[in-house]
Amino acid sequence: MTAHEIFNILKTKFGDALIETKLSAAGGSASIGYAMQMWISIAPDKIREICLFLRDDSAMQFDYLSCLSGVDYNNGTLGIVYHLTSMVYKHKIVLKTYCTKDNPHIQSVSDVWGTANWHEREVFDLFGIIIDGHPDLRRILLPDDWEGNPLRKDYKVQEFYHGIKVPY
Amino acid sequence: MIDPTMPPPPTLPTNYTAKPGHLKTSTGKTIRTEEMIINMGPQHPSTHGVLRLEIVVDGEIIVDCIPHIGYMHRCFEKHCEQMTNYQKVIAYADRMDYCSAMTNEWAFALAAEKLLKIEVPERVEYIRVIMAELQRIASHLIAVGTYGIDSGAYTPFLYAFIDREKILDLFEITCGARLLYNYIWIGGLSHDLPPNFIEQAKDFIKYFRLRIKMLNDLLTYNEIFVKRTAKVGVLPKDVAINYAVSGPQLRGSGVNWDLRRDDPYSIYHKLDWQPQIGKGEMGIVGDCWDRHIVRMREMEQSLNIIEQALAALPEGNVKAAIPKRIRPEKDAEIYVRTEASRGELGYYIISDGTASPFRVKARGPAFVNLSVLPEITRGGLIADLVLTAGSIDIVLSEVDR
Amino acid sequence: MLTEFGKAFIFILIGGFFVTLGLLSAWIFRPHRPYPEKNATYECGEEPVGSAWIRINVRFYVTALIFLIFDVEVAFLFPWALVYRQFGLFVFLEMAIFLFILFIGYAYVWVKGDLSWDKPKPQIPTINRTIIMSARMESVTAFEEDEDNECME
Amino acid sequence: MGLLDQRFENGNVFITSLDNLLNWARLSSLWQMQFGLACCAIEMMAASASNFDIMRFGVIPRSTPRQVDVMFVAGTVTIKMASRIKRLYDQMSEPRYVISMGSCATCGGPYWEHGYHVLKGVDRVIPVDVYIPGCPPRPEALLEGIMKLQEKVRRESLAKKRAQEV
Repeated sequence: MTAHEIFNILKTKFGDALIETKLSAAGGSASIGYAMQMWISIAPDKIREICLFLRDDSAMQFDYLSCLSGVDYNNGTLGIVYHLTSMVYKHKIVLKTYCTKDNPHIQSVSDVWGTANWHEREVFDLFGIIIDGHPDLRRILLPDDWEGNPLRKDYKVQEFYHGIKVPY
Repeated sequence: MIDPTMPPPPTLPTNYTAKPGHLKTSTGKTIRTEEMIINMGPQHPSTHGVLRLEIVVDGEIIVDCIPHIGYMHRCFEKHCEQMTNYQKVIAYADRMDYCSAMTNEWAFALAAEKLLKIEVPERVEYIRVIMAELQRIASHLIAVGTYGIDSGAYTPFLYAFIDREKILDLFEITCGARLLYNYIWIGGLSHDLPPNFIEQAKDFIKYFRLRIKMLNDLLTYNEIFVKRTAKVGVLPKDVAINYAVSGPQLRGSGVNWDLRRDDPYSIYHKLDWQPQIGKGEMGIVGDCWDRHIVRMREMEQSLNIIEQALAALPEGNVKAAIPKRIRPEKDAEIYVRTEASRGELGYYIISDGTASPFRVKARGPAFVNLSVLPEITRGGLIADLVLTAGSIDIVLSEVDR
Repeated sequence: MLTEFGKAFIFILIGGFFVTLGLLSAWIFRPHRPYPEKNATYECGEEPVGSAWIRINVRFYVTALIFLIFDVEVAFLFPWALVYRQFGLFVFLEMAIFLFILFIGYAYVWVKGDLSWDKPKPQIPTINRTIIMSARMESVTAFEEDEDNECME
Repeated sequence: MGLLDQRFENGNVFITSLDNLLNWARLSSLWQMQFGLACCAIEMMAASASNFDIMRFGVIPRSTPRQVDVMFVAGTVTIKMASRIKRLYDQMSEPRYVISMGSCATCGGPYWEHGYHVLKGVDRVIPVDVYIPGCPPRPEALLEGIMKLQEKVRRESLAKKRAQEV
């Protein structure tokens, strides 16, 4: 099932939730066969509902969350990109959600896919996006009392951490 | 007589309410036992690196296991954003999973090539497959060797590392390094194969086929090893899929999923090989023994792949025509995933038109495979936790990136 | 003339001498600079969590006691095993009775269940949404079934 | 109680012959702390496997810091790990030595510039005796590092002039 059909099904079912899509396959050339830049962007408070539908609908069955990555778009918006795969039908889709830097709240999908638990904790740790509904939201990679979120574009390294000089 | 000066035993920290274990005495009265929190901390012989497992233990039975990671977080993604050229990131991709550096380089190079929409010559594809499969064998040898030590047998470690040294000699004559090669570049390779590579590789294949059988007899079908690993750390099929586990751990749970065949890249479709899945021969499908036997059989498959690739190695140069300063188009983004030794290794690259990537997200298989560890060790013994963590075959710098 | 016991005594003396020599010289030469961080309990490099002073299960203690009993029993067997051949059947029967009595004790402990260590009962994880999962499982397993018979062995 | 430790101002005939004996005993049985951090740990494992066989030098991996003489810091020390390394070093029994294996442990290595979470050199936390360059250093380089440490241990003395460890 190609991204267009998935998008149409989602359009009919969740009309308003879909904000913006980029389905033109302009980027991907046939030989490389990768659907470049085909993604669907979704409102942050609807993401869990749509993911649950995508996973459990018998025609879609996106049961494999391949990769969940946080992105800082450097213009005041943060975002999470979900790369989903179906092991049954082997089709792929990319979902995106955005949130602003001063209100970084996105719904959690950790009860839809178990792997999202650690991925979302990493996004919270490195980007500072607060994931609502996450069972155990704390820093996963950095020590708990680390200042700032390193992967943001405007991150400044702290001078000392417990008396240890951090920069070179 | 209780010594009055002895301080009263401190109570457990508040977030752990001690669920009373029970022991029924002959008179029917139950004696309440408390739980102890033990750290299998960053420095531990069997955590394969700096992983800290905080275990809540009732006697020897594990009540809960909380992994703490981040002791090897080396800021890989921040480095990618600071690099002034895409080629420079490959040296860091090596160090992300140092046990199978070749497959890491290949994954990033593949992602960058697809972003730039360039094709590499046929000879490069074949050499990359040969190198990646050799690296898969070397990585599985580390996994099998250390798994032998986890279950108490020291000799398989020594045998596995002797064979691994032979593979490292092959790598050394091609790219000069033993562990981190910087060999697969975007658009081709850094060097062509040396003249004596093909014979040396063929000798290795002949030599290693017998050694796999010997390793199997030494460790895999050893009665003690089977007793210790069968029916331990069972990961059912749908839990594995829900936790997006990948690689030998997923195939060990009986899911027939291998990215080299199900999301085909490079020339794997031209070669004849079969992904190996666990069938629960010695216990339940998805136990530690299944994960181990999948790795052992995968090594045989890799030998077949190398043999076929060596036979069909075409001539040609090893560098595609790529611009000196790589600049993908603005807002191009791509997620490419490959089958590394530990599972699905994917790179999500967003480019903003300049020479340094805007955002690189590395999806490490070991990070995801480790997240399932608390689920499969509850109720088991501490000794089983050591074996289950070993069977997942984690590399901490890929877990923490 | 040294008796047998005399030889044994000299043997013990020499053994004792070497042991004390080793310990004494180590005690004299090794540096001794304690400080609080060095004396902290070692817990894999982490701050020790919780305390070891907790009420653990009583079976560890019971098993230790049972071991002690049978260890002492074996201690009695050794001298007997050296000399019973010279004293004929009576001494042999006497030891047999002694062993039998202990065997009854062993049977009692076994039946009482004090020897039964608690077996691990690993909880195999499941995904809690079974309803939807079943719809998914048929298709996935169906998908895998035809895959299985296709691949080798 | 360390009766002879640091009792004399300068060596005399009794001390120097004793030094040779003690130093020879200590340098030929340097027990290693069994823990590796990153890529250098794989090279350390390759060094302790049969091709390079680190045990010829008497270097045996031990798991607890109490029974350990030398600590190989093999790999990148991150800031989160720094306090643990300090604690492990403190819990080692005297006389103790540290070999900083690889450029990550020596000065932060390839992560020196943008590695916000990487400690730029383990000598900011614990005193280091031998530095081994390389990323990762070959097993032969590790063996040479051990030989360098053995030379250092050979020159030690019980007399007071030994630098007082802070």
